[in-house]
Parts: sequence; C-alpha cells; structure tokens
Amino acid sequence: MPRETIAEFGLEHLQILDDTGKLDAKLEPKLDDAHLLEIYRYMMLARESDKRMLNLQRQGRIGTFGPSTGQEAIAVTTALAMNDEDWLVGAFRELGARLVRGETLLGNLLLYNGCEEGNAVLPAEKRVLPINIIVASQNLQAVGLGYAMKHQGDKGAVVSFMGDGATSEGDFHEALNFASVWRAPVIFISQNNQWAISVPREKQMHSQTIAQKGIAYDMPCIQVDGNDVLAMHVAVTEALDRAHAGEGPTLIEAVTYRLMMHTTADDPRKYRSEEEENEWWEKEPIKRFRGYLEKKGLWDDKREEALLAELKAQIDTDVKEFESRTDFKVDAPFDYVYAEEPAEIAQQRTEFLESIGKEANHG
Amino acid sequence: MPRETIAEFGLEHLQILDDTGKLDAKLEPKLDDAHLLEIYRYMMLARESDKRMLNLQRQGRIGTFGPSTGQEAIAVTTALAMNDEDWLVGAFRELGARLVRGETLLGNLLLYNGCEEGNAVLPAEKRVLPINIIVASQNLQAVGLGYAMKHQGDKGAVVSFMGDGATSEGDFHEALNFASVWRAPVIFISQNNQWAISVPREKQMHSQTIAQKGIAYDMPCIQVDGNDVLAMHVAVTEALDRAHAGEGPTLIEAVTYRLMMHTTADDPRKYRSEEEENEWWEKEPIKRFRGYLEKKGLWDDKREEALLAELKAQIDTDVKEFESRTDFKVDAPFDYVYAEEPAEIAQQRTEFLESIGKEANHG
Amino acid sequence: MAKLNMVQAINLGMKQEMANDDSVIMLGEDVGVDGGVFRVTDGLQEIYGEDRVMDTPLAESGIVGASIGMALAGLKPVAEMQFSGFSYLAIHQMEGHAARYRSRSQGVWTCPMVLRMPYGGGVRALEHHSESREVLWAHNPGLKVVIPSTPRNARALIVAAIRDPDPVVFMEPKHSYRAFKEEVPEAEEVLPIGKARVVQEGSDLTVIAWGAAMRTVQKAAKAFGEKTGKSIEIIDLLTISPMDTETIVASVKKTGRCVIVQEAVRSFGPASEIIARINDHALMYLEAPVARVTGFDVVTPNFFREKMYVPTVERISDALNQTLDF
Amino acid sequence: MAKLNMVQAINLGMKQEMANDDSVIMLGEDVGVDGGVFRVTDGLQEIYGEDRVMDTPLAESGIVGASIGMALAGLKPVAEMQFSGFSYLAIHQMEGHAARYRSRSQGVWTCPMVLRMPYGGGVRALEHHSESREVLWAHNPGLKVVIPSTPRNARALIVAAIRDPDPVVFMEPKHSYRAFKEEVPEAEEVLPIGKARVVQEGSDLTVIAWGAAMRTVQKAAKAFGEKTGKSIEIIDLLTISPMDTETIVASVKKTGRCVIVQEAVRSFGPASEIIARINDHALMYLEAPVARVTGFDVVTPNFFREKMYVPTVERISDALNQTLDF
Ligand SMILES: Cc1ncc(C[n+]2csc(CCOP(=O)(O)OP(=O)(O)O)c2C)c(N)n1
Ligand SMILES: Cc1ncc(C[n+]2csc(CCOP(=O)(O)OP(=O)(O)O)c2C)c(N)n1
Ligand SMILES: [Mg+2]
Ligand SMILES: [Mg+2]
Repeated sequence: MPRETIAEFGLEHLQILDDTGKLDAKLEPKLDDAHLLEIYRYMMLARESDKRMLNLQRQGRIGTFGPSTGQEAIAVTTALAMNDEDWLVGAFRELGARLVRGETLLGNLLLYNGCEEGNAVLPAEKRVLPINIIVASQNLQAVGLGYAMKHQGDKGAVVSFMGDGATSEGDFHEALNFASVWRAPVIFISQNNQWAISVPREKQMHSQTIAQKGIAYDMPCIQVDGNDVLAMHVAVTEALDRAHAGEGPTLIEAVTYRLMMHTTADDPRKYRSEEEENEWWEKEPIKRFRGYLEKKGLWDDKREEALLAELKAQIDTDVKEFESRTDFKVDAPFDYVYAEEPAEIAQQRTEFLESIGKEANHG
Repeated sequence: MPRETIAEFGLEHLQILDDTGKLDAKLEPKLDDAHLLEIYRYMMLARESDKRMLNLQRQGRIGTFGPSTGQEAIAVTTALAMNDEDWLVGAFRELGARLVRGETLLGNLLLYNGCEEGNAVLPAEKRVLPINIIVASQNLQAVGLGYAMKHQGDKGAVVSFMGDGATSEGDFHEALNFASVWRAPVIFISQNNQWAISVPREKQMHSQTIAQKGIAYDMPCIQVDGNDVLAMHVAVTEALDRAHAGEGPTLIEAVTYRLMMHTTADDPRKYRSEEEENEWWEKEPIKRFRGYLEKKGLWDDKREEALLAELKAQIDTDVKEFESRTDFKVDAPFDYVYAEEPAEIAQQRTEFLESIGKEANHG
Repeated sequence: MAKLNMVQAINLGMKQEMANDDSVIMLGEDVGVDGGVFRVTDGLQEIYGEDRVMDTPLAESGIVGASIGMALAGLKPVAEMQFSGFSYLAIHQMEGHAARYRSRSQGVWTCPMVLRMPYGGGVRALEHHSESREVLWAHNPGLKVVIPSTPRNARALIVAAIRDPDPVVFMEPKHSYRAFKEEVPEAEEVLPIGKARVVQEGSDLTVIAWGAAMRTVQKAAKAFGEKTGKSIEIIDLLTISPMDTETIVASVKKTGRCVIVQEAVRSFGPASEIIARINDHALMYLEAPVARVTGFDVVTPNFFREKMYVPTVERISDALNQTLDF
Repeated sequence: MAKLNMVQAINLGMKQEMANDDSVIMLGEDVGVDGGVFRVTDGLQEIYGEDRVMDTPLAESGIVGASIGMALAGLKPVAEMQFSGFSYLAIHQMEGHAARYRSRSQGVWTCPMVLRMPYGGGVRALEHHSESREVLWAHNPGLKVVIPSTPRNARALIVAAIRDPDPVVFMEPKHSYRAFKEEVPEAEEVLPIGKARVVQEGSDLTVIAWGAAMRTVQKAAKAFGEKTGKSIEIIDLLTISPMDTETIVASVKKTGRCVIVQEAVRSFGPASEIIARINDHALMYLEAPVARVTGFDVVTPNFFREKMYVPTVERISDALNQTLDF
C-alpha cells in the first residue's frame, strides 16, 4: 500500500429556515402546533428573563451573569426535543433549556445573587445538573452519566452544552474520546457564538468548523444553523434517536452569535464592532421563527402582546418572590461540606456563630 | 444552504518498502549511501542498547526502563532527517533519536539508575529535552519551543514524539490546537505501537486512525508505515520542509509495534498473545531495511558482524564507565531547587548532612 | 483468616464490596485485564465483567470527570490513578466538582466516589513515581483523604471509603504494597474514616505518622525504647482529612512531647497542620518543640537518591533523642 | 510618582519590563485586545504587538505548558490564569515540569516564567472566582509563591518575579485590585522575593498576614491599638514560599504572641506552616497559642455568604483579645 487515500470524511451543514425567512419545505420537520408554540413561548421567556436580569444586575440587586440573548433557539429547541429521562448538562448559557426542564427564574436569581439555594430548586430526579463554570469540564460528567444510563439499562440520553471556546480545553477532547470509545449516549452541542469573551473563533481554532472535530473520534457530527429552530430540531432529534437506540454519541456545532456582553462584567466595545453585532441581530432566532409561525397562521401581534403580558407577570412573580426571601441560613456552608459533620467543622461553626453573636444551632 | 456537504477531508497512508521487501520505486527517496548506512547503524545501536539495558535491569544494576525494540525506524530516521537547530522533544521511547542527537548510552544508564546526572549529559544548546514521563505533556512544551523559534526568527522546527495512548490526553488536544492556531513549526509524531501498557488501540480510541485527528485542527496529517525507514524519511522530510518554510505544524501517525514489554516492570503475557507479537516480528524495521541495503549492495554478513562487534565495544565502554562512576554528590537534590538557596533549604541540608555524619559542604 | 499483603487486602475489600453492591464499579488505566500495574484490581474484571471493571483511555481528567458523572447518576465509582504523580491532571475535577456538589446544591447532589492512587517512594521507578502530596487533596474541604498503613486497615478502610457518602481520596503507600503480610479476616471489617488509631500506648513521647512511614516509626521506636527504656506512644493517623484532633491532642497532653514523621516535603505538609492543632489545644502541655521528620524541601529525587529524602530510622531516632532531651 | 491602584501598578511593572527586555512575553485568555478581564495587561498589546501579548485559546494547561517551552527556549513568559480557580487545570505542568526542570537536569535546563493569577474573594462573581489556595502551589519545592498586598509592592514584586531565574506563581489579591491607590514611583523598584516586611513595629503581639487580608488586619490593629493601647507588630509575608522564617521568628521572640490571618481555608493552610516554624524556633517564647483567623473549612461559599467566610475586623479583634488575655 503506497501513498494512498485510506479514508474520506464529509461534513454536512443543516439549515431549513434561513435568515430571510425562506423555508426548505423538503426538510421541514412535522412538528405539531402546540410544540411550535411552546418553542416560541420559551424562547420569549428566556429573552425577557435576560432583560429583567440585566436590569436587576445594573441596579446591584444580583451579581454577574451571562445573558443568552440570541442563542435561545439552541437551548429551547433542544430541551423540548428531549424526553424527561434524558439528562441536561449545561455550561452557563442555556437559560432557555433550564426553564423548559422546570427550573424557575427564581432559582436563577438566587444563584446569580450568590446563593447556593439557587442550585437546590429542582430535585435530582429531574436530571438537570447545576450550571458548570469550569469550561468544558461538564462534558466528562455527561459521559459518566451516559455510561451510567447504559450500564443501568436506562433508555435515556444526555445532552451536554458548551461554547465554542470550550472546544479548546483538554476536557472537551477527553470527553469526546471517552464517549466514542464507550458508545455513550451523549449529544455534545457546541454553541458556536463566535466569541469566547474577547477571543474570536479564528483565534480559538484554526479549523473552519467545530463540527469537523468529531472526525477525530469517528463520531457523527454536523454543523447546524443554531438560529434556525427547525434545523436544530431535526439535528437534535436525529442525534437523540441514535443515542436512544444505543448508537452512541454525536457532536453538533450550532452556529449562532452572542448578541450581548459575555457577562455583565464585560464590555464588548473593547473588542468588537457594533456593526458586527447589528449584522447578527438580523439573523437572530426569535424574529425568524415568529415569521414562520405567522406564515402558518399561528401568530400575530395580538398574541404577541398577550404573551408578553403573561411572561411579564410570571417574571414579576419570581422577582417578587426572590426579593421577599429572607430565610437564608447564615451558617449554611457548614451544613454541606460532608454528610456527617466532623468535629473540626462543628467547632468552627461554633466559632463563627459566636463571632456574629448567635447561639450555635446545628439545624 | 440546506443539508449540504460543506467540507471533505481525505487521509493518506504512506508505505514505500513493504514488509515483504517490495519497493515502490516511484516513491523511493534519493538518500545517499552514507545516510542509509547511518540509519542502519543507529537502529542497530538502539536495538543492541535495549538488549544490554534489559540485561542490566534483570541483574538489578539499573531500574525500570521502557525498551524501544521494534520502533527504531521512527526515532532514528526522524532524527537523521532533522537539522541540528531543530529541537527534539521526546516521551520515553525514542532512544534511537537521542543517540543520533548525541546522547550516550551512559547518560541513559545513569538516568535509569535513578540519577539526575543522566539528564545533564548534553548541554542545552543541543536542543534535546530530557525524557518526558507525564504522558502527552511534552507536546505543549514543543509548541512553546516552536513559538519561541518563530518569534526569535529562528529557522528551525520542533519534533515532538508521543505514543498512541498519549493521544487520549487533553494535553495532546491542547497542543495540536495551539500549534495550529499559532502556525508553530512543530511535527507531532505519534508512535502508534498498538498498545498503551495493556490497553489496545481500539479501547484507546474509536477512530480507525490517529492521523485523522489532525483534521480537527485543519492540520496536515498522514499515516505512515513506521517500520518502513523510507516512508518515514519522506513523511518527516515533507513535514520538516513545511515547518522550516513557515507553513506550520503536521501530525504524523507512525504505525509500528511495541515488540517487548511496556517497561521492565510489565508482563505482556497478561494481556496479549505471543502469536500477535510474532506476527509483528515479521514486520520489524531492521530486518526489512537490511534487505533493502543488501539489494543495493551496501550490506552483507561480514559487514553485519563487524558492526555488531563495534557496537558491542561502544556499549561496553559506556557500561564500564557507568559502573565505575562514584562521584555522586549525596546532597545534590538541595543544589537544584532554586538558583539561590533559601535559608530553610540550607538548614535542611545541614540537618541532612549531620544525620549522615558529614560536614555541611555547600559545594 | 489469611495472611495477605496490602495489594491482596485492598483487592479483597473491593471484591467483596462489588459483590455486596451492584453499583460499585472500577475504572482506570490498565485496571482490567492487567489488574492494574500493581495488581490491586487483579481478577476483578474476570469476576465482574468489562462493564464493571473498565480499562479507560489514557486520560486522568477523563477518568475522574466521568466518575463524577457516574456518582451523580447513582453509581459508586472507584477510580484508579496509576500513580499519584499523574493525579494532578484531575485536581480541577476533584477541587472543582467532586468536593463541591454537595455544597453547591445544598445537598441535592452528592458525589460518593473513591479516587485510589499509589503514592510515595519505594519502587525504583522513574520520575513522578515517588511523591507524597496528600496536602494537595487535604486542603480541599469536601474531600476526605485516607491513607492506610497495613493490609488489615487498608482493607477495612477501602470498604469504608466505598460506602462513604462523600468523595474519598484513598492514597496507597506503594512501599507497603508487598513489604509485609498481615492476617486479614475474610469476614467484613470496616474502620471509621476520620479516626486515628493509637497503635502503641506510651507516656514519654507521642509519635504521629501514617502510610509507609508507620513501619519505619515502629522500628525506630522499638529500638529506641529498648535502648532508652522510654515509653513511646504511636499514633497512626489513617485519615489525613478530616483530621482526628481529639486523639492527637489527648496523647500530646499526656506525653508533652511529640515527633511527627511524614514522607511529604516538609513545608506546608500535614505535619504543619498537626502542629497547628497541638498549638490550638495543647500548647501549654508541650515540654519541647514538636519535631518534624520529613522529606526535605527539594524536588523529590529519583530513586538513586531516594534514601536521602525519605525519613529513616536514624533521622527518627535523632528526633526522639532531641525531643526527649530538650 | 503617580497614585495608582494595584491593577495599574502591576501593569506599569510589566510594561517597563517588556521595554527593558525583549524576551518578556505575555500570554493568556483575553490578555490582548481586552487587556485581561481585570485590565491588568491593558494597553500592552497596543505597545508590544500581538507577538508579545498573545490571546491564547481557552486552555490552561496549554497556556502553562507552552510557557514552559518558551522559557526553555530563552523567552520569559508571563502567563495569566483568568482566575486562580481555573489554574488547577495546569498544576501538572507546574508541579511536573516548571518546578522540576532545574533539578531534573542538574541545572542544564531552567524555567524562568511567571504564572499570574487573581485570587481570593471580593468581586461578587460566580463559583470558582473566590478561592485562596496558595498552598497548592507552595507545597511544591521548585516553585516560588508571591502575594503582594499594595500597589507599590505589587509593582516591585512583579518586576522581581519576571527577573527571577525560577518559576514564580504570582497571586494577585483581586479584592485589592481597585480598593485603594498608593504612590508608585515611575522609576524602577524591585523587592526581593523571599523577604517578609515588617509594616508596623510593635512589642505586645505579632500579626502576620498577606494579600487582601493585610488591609483588614491594619484596620483591626489600628482600632484595637487605639482602644487598648497595645503595641502591635504587623508582618506582611509577601512571599509565601520560600518563607522568610527569620523575620517571623525574630518578631515572635520579641512579642511572645502571634495572630495569623489567612483567607485560605484553615486546615493545611499557610498559617499552619508559620505555626510549625514558630514551633521550631520560638516555641519557648510563646506566652499564648498562636491564633489563626482564617477562612473556615468549608467549600468557599458564593458571594452572598462570602462575608461569613472571609476574616473580618471583628474576628481579628476577637483573636487579638484572646491572645493577649491568654
Ligand atoms: C477552565 C476555565 N477557564 C476560564 C474560564 C473563564 N471563562 C468563563 S467563560 C469563558 C469564555 C467561554 O467561551 P465559550 O466557550 O465560547 O462560551 P460562551 O461564553 O461564548 O458561551 C472564559 C474564558 C472558565 N470559566 N473556566
Ligand atoms: C499522565 C500520565 N498518566 C499515566 C502514566 C503512566 N503510563 C506511562 S506510559 C503509559 C502508556 C503510554 O502508552 P502510549 O502513549 O501508547 O506509549 P507507549 O508506552 O506505547 O510508547 C502509561 C499509562 C503517565 N506516565 N502519565
Ligand atoms: Mg463562545
Ligand atoms: Mg503505545
């Protein structure tokens, strides 16, 4: 065997509803109206929640958080394509998916107010891991969950989200390799929003796509227009079907854009232009999907108005509840170091409570 | 853009002299006789050194080491294709390359006897890093060296060796990504010897080749018969030419086989069969290359005998020198923690020297 | 009762726990067919299959990160790092996740897993194969750090570690793997994590140690006791974190003198924490400074010079002398 | 002389060293155009170009491993970890290589590099953004660990770190980044690594601290001194490792009483090592146990409860009282 091509790999891109509203009818998934409307509702809820949180943050009522504005189609469509038995593993920019899976804005407000209570809103049975901040590290947990499911004869799958920058970490690589060797039912979704804080995709990687990184593991991989609800639905459903059928992992690159700042501590004007942002506002997912619903006769201004009012009321309730919470146990950190409290920690708790002039109360 | 192939990647395999001795004359590199004979000599030196070291280890005269028997073509051919300004970064199974670059068996004996002196034989100017045991971590150092060369306007390149198992580590991925983004002049050579201790390639990765992992970084990549000196020479030379010309990194998968134990602490009979080993003995590089030399009229039994005698003498000299060394400074570890000795360490040195009944001597 | 070495004893404990509890699974580099490079998992794959005793790809963060996911899903992973020297590739998973899930979620999530690793000197191997860096784990609340010293306590502690509801770093002194045998009962034995053990009572001086140093301490103490007639109390720490202050303090209050023997480099080692706790609770009982016999503050030398680094009977005897003579 | 905050002061030191020495280069996540998320490298890329101030891919081991290679090749890399909470992904590179090259090769290879990282509480950010784990670095011989406390010493120490022939972990107390300004001379200033500083002389009690805790200590000591008339000596450690035992011991011999304030979790923290050294050299001078005011042994809480974790003026005052009253 001399100099000879021994393998060839192709890479596909999927888009169904383009940014001008043009639909590829052959590829259009058959989603019932209720499902379509639910997607729209949750995208809007995520978007409106971002706005409110930004407001609260600017007033100092919560701490730093990372908005997901512009990326809602990926998180929401995916979460609504999943079964309840499927695990959701996120980074920190999938608010829409969390809301779909039962997290509340209240939980998020608590979390972004620096309260661990925010991660204690959903019971473990709901299979939604808390946000993961160590970039890419969550992917390995997703593989472990996936292996456990397979091992326990559980039919579910795991969806693991990350950003584009996350693909540079060693943990990304180790996770994809483990998943492929173990045939673990994990769908890795890289939200390629073009930026990792101030670093553009082309300084993050030399490859033209993230999807092609799947080839390194002989893992099915595809690049999808992440601002296109229909394409996301099709790609995720295919991957979930494969995972549920025991056919192993998939890598999805969902192309999108981080329309706002990285987190509220960041100022994008330091490193990118308003023009670039404006171009991407033209392609953002909610407007595009609303056009699709309108063409289907499922949406109009009146319904939009009603939805906005409803969401505002829902958000108001959570914010009010958040602001009225006073039941924060000041010595809670001592409670959760270990299942059983070691003597040293008990003593430190006493020391602490005495220092703030309270009685020891091991509640 | 609907469901559409947006990229295609091909993967090549290179073999010039096959394991039956058949030569692809169109691909045959034009190497002068001296170069060919040097390759043979260093492969034999590495092979004979392995035998002697194994002997010494079995007698307890040195500690654990990992033989490179069967993989000599990769290390030797590569090192002889490099320039003196090129950096050699190894793992721990490239004895042949080290010998080419000026390391002696003496240095290796010292090292495998647990003496740091073994890493102090070559001056830094020789551009050969000491062996690297933390699997895959050396690849990042190679990238740093490569960047530094580029930055300093140095024309050289870096060759970084690793195994097949090494490709699973996060550091492998980070190194290839950094190298591709920085266009660093680094040639990554994965010696795919089919095993990582007891773990076979197919449990290490799901991909059929290691070479295809380069696609993840849009990095030129190729699979080479690593037991074929001629193919190795061609592949490495191409990669070095690209690197020297400022065209960035390359990934080479060199297919070979670890004919002996992982290290002297390992027993392959626990996990693989003698038959498998015997099959690969048929493909081993030295015999194959000797056949090529013989056909060219460059080699015969007499020359073989002379070479063996010469190598034995050379090895004997090093072993004798090694066994006669007595100038080991017992408190040397205190000397090299920092450039300047902190008070605490000076005190601990005194404590140590007193404990062994010697005077403090900060020589 | 059979006489087992530490490798066999840990193997026995794990084998029995795998039989007791289907959710226990083992993973790591070469832990399957090969039974681990030290044979600690020998034979387990044959009994429990490839699904429960898994050879993983060569990636420490991968092994630990996947174990965390398994633990979150209700399995009880026992992951092996081939040598502690390579476990640092996974510190971010342990510090960042395993140690934190309980706190992060106020108890909604927990991470019961064991991270096993051989550590310390004694095998004439290459660089990175001889370090003692238990502090890198112990300084992280949320993790427990356990170090056995004999076959019997190793077996009883590995069982406790597997059953523990929190993540346990289980460091195995590889020098003691095959150094000696001990009667280990076939029937279940469990030792509590977080309790030190007084292995020899005495009244003149307390020696505290753990891991492979215990044997050196016992040798030194025996010779010293015979020569001087002094009565030495010996404490085997067994758990590094959370540390059993009570046993340490009670002993030092009784003896007034203390020598700590650790294989780790001196500065910022476990001995410093023990001294700090003696300072907190028994300072006024001290009749001499607490002595530290430790590895020196150097890069742990390769095996040719290992002996100069690791605490010896001589260095321990010197410290006993000095502390008693103070 | 200009009044600078710590961010500006470190920036000044690095800018001048880049001008002095072509081989100094900076790399890390967002250190280029963005000037670092805390703006410590602000403006440097504009002056020195993308080749010397490099935005790297998002990979900590990559940043550190590549820096080691650069150092081996004769450059002087100054690498930034965006937060110390993410530096653990690179411990194996520092423990396994940077700290060892000199020893490994008996001086043939050296690894002069600086690993900068903001650490500690104070920025109301998410998890992993508030820890103090200096011990994870300090317990590795071969590494130096430096922690400045004011703009002026930060500038003088970053210059020393860059010029140091060995690898330096430079931990920047992010709470002090913008908390206050200080006169910082434009002309070069260098402080020696390995020397603590007596910032206030006193005779009744020694307080030892470093980093952001220094300010809290100074506040507490001032109020306490005014109220009680006690004379308090304050030592700013500045270098955690190798530690300046001499300055500590001299002070404690003089005062006989000592309080150590550390933001790290208590167990296995730097304070324990300080106590161990006092034990070694000044035990018989102690009139009271050395007190530790520290972060508690808990998973560092998110910012809502950060105040309960970080040493406060009140807790320091309590410790001063108790130690003086003992
Ligand atoms: C291991 C690690 N390194 C650094 C950081 C700091 N950090 C938080 S988010 C981020 C950029 C992430 O970029 P990307 O993966 O593209 O996700 P995006 O923020 O765009 O959603 C960085 C550097 C971190 N959280 N974890
Ligand atoms: C990070 C790390 N993990 C584990 C080890 C232990 N170890 C040494 S060599 C080896 C297998 C290496 O396999 P491969 O990369 O294929 O190289 P080969 O030994 O076959 O040449 C392992 C697991 C190590 N040295 N470093
Ligand atoms: Mg991004
Ligand atoms: Mg191999």
